[in-house]
Amino acid sequence: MLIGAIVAGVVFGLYFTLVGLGLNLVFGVMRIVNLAHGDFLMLGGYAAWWLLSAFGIHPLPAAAIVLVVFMLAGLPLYYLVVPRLQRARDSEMLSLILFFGLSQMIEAVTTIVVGTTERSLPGRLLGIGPMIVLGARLPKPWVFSAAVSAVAVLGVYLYLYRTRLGTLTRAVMVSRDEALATGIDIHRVSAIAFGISLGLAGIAGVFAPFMLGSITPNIGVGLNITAFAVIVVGTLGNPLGTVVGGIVYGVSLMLMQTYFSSWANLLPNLLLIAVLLARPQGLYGRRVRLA
Amino acid sequence: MSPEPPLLVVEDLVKRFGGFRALDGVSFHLAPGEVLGLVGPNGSGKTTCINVISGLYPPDGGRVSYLGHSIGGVASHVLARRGINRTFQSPKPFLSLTVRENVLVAATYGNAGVAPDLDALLASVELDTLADRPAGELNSAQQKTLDLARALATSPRVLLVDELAAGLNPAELGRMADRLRALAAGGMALLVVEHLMGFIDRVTDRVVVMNAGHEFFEGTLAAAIKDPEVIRVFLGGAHG
Amino acid sequence: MNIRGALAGLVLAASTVFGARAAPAPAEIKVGTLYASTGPFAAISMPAYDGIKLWVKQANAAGGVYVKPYHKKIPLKLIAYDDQSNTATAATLYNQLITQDHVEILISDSGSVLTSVAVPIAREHKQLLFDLSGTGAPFFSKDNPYIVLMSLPISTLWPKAQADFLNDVGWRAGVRKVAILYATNDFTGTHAKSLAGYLRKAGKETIVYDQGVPTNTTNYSVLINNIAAAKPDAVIELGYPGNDIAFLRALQDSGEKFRYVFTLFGGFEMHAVLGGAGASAMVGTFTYIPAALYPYKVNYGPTVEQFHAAWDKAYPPGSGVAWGADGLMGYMSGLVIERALATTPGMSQLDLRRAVFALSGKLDTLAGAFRLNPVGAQIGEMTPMGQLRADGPHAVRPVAVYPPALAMGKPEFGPRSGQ
Amino acid sequence: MRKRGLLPDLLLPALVLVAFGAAPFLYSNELMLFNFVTFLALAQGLNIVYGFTGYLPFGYVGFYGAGAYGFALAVMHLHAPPLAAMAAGGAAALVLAVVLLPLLRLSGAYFAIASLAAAQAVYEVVSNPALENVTKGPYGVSLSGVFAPRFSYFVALAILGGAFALVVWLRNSRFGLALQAIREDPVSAASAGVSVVRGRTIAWLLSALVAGLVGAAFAWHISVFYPDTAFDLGVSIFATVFVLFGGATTLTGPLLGVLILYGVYNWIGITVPQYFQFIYGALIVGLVLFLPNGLVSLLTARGIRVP
Repeated sequence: MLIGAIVAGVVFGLYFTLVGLGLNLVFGVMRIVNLAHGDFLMLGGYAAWWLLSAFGIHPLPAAAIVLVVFMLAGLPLYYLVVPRLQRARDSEMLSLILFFGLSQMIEAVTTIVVGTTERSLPGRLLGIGPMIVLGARLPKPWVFSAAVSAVAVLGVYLYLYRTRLGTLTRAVMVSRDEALATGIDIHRVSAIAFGISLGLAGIAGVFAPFMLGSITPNIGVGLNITAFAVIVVGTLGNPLGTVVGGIVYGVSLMLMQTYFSSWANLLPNLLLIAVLLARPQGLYGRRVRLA
Repeated sequence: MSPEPPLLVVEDLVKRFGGFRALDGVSFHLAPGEVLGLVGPNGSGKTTCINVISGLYPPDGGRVSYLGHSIGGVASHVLARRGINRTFQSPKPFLSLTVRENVLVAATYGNAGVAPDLDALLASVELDTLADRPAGELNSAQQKTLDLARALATSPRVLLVDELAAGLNPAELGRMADRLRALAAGGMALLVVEHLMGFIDRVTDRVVVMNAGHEFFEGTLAAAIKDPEVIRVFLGGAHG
Repeated sequence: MNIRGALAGLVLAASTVFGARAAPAPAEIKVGTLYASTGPFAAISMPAYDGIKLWVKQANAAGGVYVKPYHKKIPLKLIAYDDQSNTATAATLYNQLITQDHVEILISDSGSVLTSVAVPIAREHKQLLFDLSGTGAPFFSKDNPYIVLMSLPISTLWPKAQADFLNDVGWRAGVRKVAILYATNDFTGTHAKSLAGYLRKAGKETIVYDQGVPTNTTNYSVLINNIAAAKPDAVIELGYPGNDIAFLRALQDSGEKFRYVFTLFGGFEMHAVLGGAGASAMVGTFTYIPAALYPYKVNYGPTVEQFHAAWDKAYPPGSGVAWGADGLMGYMSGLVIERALATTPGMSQLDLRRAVFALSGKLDTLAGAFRLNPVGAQIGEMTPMGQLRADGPHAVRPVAVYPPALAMGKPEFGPRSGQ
Repeated sequence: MRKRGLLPDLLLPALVLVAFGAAPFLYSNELMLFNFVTFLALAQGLNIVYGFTGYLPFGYVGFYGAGAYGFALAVMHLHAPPLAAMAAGGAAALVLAVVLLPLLRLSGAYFAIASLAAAQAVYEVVSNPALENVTKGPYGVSLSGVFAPRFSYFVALAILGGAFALVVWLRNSRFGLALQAIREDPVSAASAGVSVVRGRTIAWLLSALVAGLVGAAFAWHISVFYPDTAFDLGVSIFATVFVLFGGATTLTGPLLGVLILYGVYNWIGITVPQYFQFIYGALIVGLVLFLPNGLVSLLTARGIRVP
């Protein structure tokens, strides 16, 4: 049972890395907290459901479609709200409130359009039955989702460290002011990062029905807390630290569910508070952010 | 020089940020009625020194004593009541409060004894006409003056002044220098960090020159500018 | 005739005369209810609300319902608010229905949670609460006459059918160890507890796993691993449709096999669960079967075929309104209320209560036998045990298997593990 | 010149208290009136911590829930009379606030989210089936023995009076000024002699106390409730939006927020909640972008003092 829980935790953690990755990218580049991240994820899930039920599109190509569409949608959204936000005195706090409002709007519109029935995708699309990994029996869709998550993380790594835009993005993450001074088009870099973030949320959403069991329009808020816990445990502003956060979260969640199942939901909350207070720079970083 | 025993004594003060030693064994002393200039290139630790003395950061080594008691690590608001106060390099007024309210807070909370007359205080720094305006509407020079007024409202015996002169026009500079001298004449001890050497020359009795976190010269400014080491540091340093 | 009888007759006559004068027949009978368009209870609330709407629509198409005190047919007016599965909102809205809309008939939202807040409010305002499906035992007490449970047996009684089945047929088939996994809400929590109580009382099967999880649980994979570690023969999962869907999917994905798997809504909201979990995850599982899913002889209201036709006409397949037990219960509660209005001695809330109680033991509707105990709890409408069989590759059909009197087929248990 | 504002500062709350004192005799949906009183008090309670220290606890509902359960536990286990149980509710919120004091070390956004996580954590504990013998776990509590809607309504009104009094005091006292100084700049507030930790702690505890007492009154008034009602994130959201909409640090702002937004909510929101949720969200977005200091800033920006 112990090995099973740990292996399942790593697999689950990889998926939650994907859930938190986009949120962290936006925080790193723009210093804003996108509280609507979970709602974009939810939209990704509904997009996959719609693509399957209306056109019979398999979740895998659906993920590619969602990635592109969400990335493109992110660009205008960025220019609409973010530059204006960043001129404000306390942009971190204001962004939190603004994106919370956006989250409410998205949830409302989704409810109006698709209703509140739980939607899920047939698990057989990603393979039926268990897969044996290191002696642990895991649902095939989990392994599949974790693999896609790993690919996405790798993609973000390659973007940040192997492309020119990625280098500029990292420069903005280190110091926005200095990047501005050296003539980097901050808004272009940020808008693209914002688009990528939404795209990542979208892919995570496509696999949400498999990992979470089902989706409803109101899963956004809970996912936001979890995603925030993951990136705080990893390192705020360091997208690759998210991997650490995701796996720590996944493994501890699975251990809790195995041995203290009724207390499992307490976990992300306690983890978040504990890490914020004890090691505010995250388990994998060195940024300080105390008052 | 002042015949009285020193109010403030700084010995071998150390402050580290991660691996960087911002203060690396600074020592100096300050007597009542004395104005001490703290000069040195950017990054030499002047502001950090003020931050540690005023209680913003606890020291990592060495000793700060005030009236014979160690005050290293004592919180800012306690020091303010005991008579140590400061201004900030970039002014930090309470933007949404009025000028008078800014000073009122300090007079109420930063005084161990009787608070000074606020109207007179504001008049003395030429902020009386702006008393009911929100601090956010003041220009940068006025905000710096407000910083000073707020510090004075706590009736300090030691005043740490961090680059008050920058941005003032020549007439304002002159008045500010006179003001600081008048404070010293009243028995207050002042530590002045400043880049403008003319201003330093006008207000200070002696200077301490810092580089890389510790002091290496102490004496009058006139002597300092003849010191080969000082010349080397300033010409070779980042300040230029 | 003695004096008391004479007095009673006088009072009755007076109340009829003056009552009629004081209150001429209203233009409409106001029926107030709540529904949850969102949240955890939407899955059971919306179909029930659709059922009530269907009843009101049909009644009004026939010129209204006959109301005895006025000797005429009066149209119904349905006033419904959305409580979004939130009990605080629901409390305010129940108050609104009673104090501002002055509804004659107050029907609670589906489920025990959204009913619970209505109980003290209805009692405070002396308004009879037609409790749709809030089966929580604490609602019913001798000192509160203002509640009557319309459908579903009270949750302390309901699980007896399953316990009997396991003790009888299950025991003979070799079921020895039972696991119970339930969602911790009034409905399934109480259900799980009394089921465990019945099993312990019988003293045959042992309960090797008994665990509650939050109702919003969507991920059952680890829980199923934990259950498998306890090596039970029978696994009983009690939750709302969302829980059942997630459980059945996770069970299929895990590859674990148990001899007996039970879900409550697999039968009660068969179509909704089918849409979420798929037929292959459901085939062979056990469930309760509502009367509408097996040939049940009714003496009041439509037959299965008639009801199905009416439902499909009002909510054509594909309209997103799933047909299941909750819709039926909403509709049938309406029919019982209609009959009560047709027989009530007066229009006071306690008169209505008397009228409903007078129907106890007399009605056999598609929801089952309508029987009330003295405090207003439903003790009829028992549901038989059923098993889901494949009906083509993408559908399942329920087969009643217990009690023998209602059985249409033999239960099929899974193979013994390790054999 | 501060004193000039005292009269309107006293008049406005008095007017509101009189109006809501008379309302139950004129309008029979008392629970709706109670909800208004609840949100008026919660909005002022949130105003204490947000308006005067700049800390916005998303998990403000945690204190409300702690108060509700403090009340319920005192009634269920100690058979306390309702007014004593009210005190227990307030005490429960205070204890939680003390436990969460370390959160005040965090800066704005982290504080907001950490407080939310804390409220969720308390909810998970209270609603845990393992604690069914203590809290009744997820099955909710029923306190029909102390059900007294009219009396508890006026108790809630008294709490609202207390919340108003606290805000009036903060707006017209040097301590309130010191808190605002902390909000503007903690470092220079400390050099002005203000104890930042002490100031924030007092504001935090007062704010928690208000929410705790309101939660206890809610438990008493409604008498049947579940952990997900007592810890409903919607309570935090509503209170936050009301304060932001009207404008913090004033008495008028949160008041306007509740009367307008909650009024509209009860008027149209209950029939079409999704549209209302959408409008709420849009309002938040619009306010942050165009009017970050709320409705009253239309006046205060022109130098007009608003009570």
